[in-house]
Amino acid sequence: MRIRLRFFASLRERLGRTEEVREVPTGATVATVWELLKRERPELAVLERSLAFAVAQEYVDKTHPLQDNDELAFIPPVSGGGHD
Amino acid sequence: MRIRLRFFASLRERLGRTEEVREVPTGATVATVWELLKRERPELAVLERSLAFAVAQEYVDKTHPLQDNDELAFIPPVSGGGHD
Amino acid sequence: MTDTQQRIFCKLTSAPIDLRELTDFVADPGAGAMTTFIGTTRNTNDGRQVIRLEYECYPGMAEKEMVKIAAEVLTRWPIIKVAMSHRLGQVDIGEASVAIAVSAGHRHAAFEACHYAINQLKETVPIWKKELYEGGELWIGSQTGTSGSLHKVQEEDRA
Amino acid sequence: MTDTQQRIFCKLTSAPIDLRELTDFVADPGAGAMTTFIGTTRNTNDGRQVIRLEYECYPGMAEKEMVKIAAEVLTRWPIIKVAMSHRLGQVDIGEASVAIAVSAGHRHAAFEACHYAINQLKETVPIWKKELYEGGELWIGSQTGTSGSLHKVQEEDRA
Repeated sequence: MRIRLRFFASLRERLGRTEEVREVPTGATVATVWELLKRERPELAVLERSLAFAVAQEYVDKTHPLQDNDELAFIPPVSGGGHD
Repeated sequence: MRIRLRFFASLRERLGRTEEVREVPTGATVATVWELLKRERPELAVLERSLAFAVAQEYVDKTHPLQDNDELAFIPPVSGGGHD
Repeated sequence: MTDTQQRIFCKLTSAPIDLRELTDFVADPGAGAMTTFIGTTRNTNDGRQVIRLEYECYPGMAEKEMVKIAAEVLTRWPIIKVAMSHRLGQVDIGEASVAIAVSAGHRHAAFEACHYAINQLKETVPIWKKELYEGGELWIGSQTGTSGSLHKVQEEDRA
Repeated sequence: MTDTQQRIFCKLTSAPIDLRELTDFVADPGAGAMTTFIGTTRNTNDGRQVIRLEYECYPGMAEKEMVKIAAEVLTRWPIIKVAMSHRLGQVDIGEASVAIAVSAGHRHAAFEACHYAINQLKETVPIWKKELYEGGELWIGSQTGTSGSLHKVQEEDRA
């Protein structure tokens, strides 16, 4: 199945791209995709602790099962607002 | 000695005046003047519980001794601000 | 940090309150947070249909008590500037009676200082409001109502 | 009381934030209190001389998360209306990054709801800021600094 991946902020800059579409096996979860990315880019492992995930623009945990055409976003620690 | 009395809000309306200058004996306190007013207008007694006093524009208690030319203000419960 | 007087703005005015005047005063390049409070005239109060409010103050003392509150919040919280403005005379429904603005490095102090300032203003500043409502008028905070039926002390939200 | 959607205003904008737009939205004849919060860009942060900030968001999800917060505060406190606006792109020193306005019958609820809304916004809304300072740049909230010497997670004031 096809999953659209979206990258923001520090992760976007590290990867040098804002999004990509990836083929993943049926039954894949958020964790499956994240492990795949880490295998390609081992330096991403340091983000593990602080990263959140959203599918269809809703926060999910790593065990969330993906469906064909899902949009999966990787969310670095958010920092909206001023210096307050 | 001469004391200027100032009246505000509900007390101003009850007395029908905003201020007056009164002769009081040396050694008079805020309480002395208040008792004098109550003697003249017994219906003021109901305000006793809620009234505050200021001399020279500073809150004082009833035992505060007055000096010649002091300004003594009778302060009904304050209610600045909106309906909040 | 500049001295205390330059960090305080207090005003009593019979003109409509201009929130922008207060936020402009407290704005500061070192501020990360600004909070404001605006107290307005509700169309109903305690079941009465309110027509308008009328404010009076003890001139001189009212300003002094406002400045005392401002100076106190500057010492109690790490805030940068504080501004407060209170209206006098007739205030129509929906219009602001009072506004307060506080700037600070961080938001927690800005919220606490602003909340404390309005609570104190309502406790200590010699300003009074008379509510004109359908059927009568009433000095809020006093026991006196011209309708003759209102004898309880008005309890404001002190929380 | 009108339905929830009519009591909420949320906006992401690359134009300067207009506080008046928010206070006009939340103004209501039934309101006795209005609180606002403005988060601004400080000239220093954690010892760094800040030049400016740059904000990006996850379009769509950022708006949804803002609306969720607004809807939550409407259920948790007796407030009338809530409005929030967050800026995107470049924001200079002293300019507002975010503003929130809340109207309520009474001030206590207005302060609490406004404070909660900004706390939640900083926790859950997918918006990120990059700080450009003298000597480098840094994604606040991340471990990545281009100066190579900044590896700690930035701790914001969560209080």
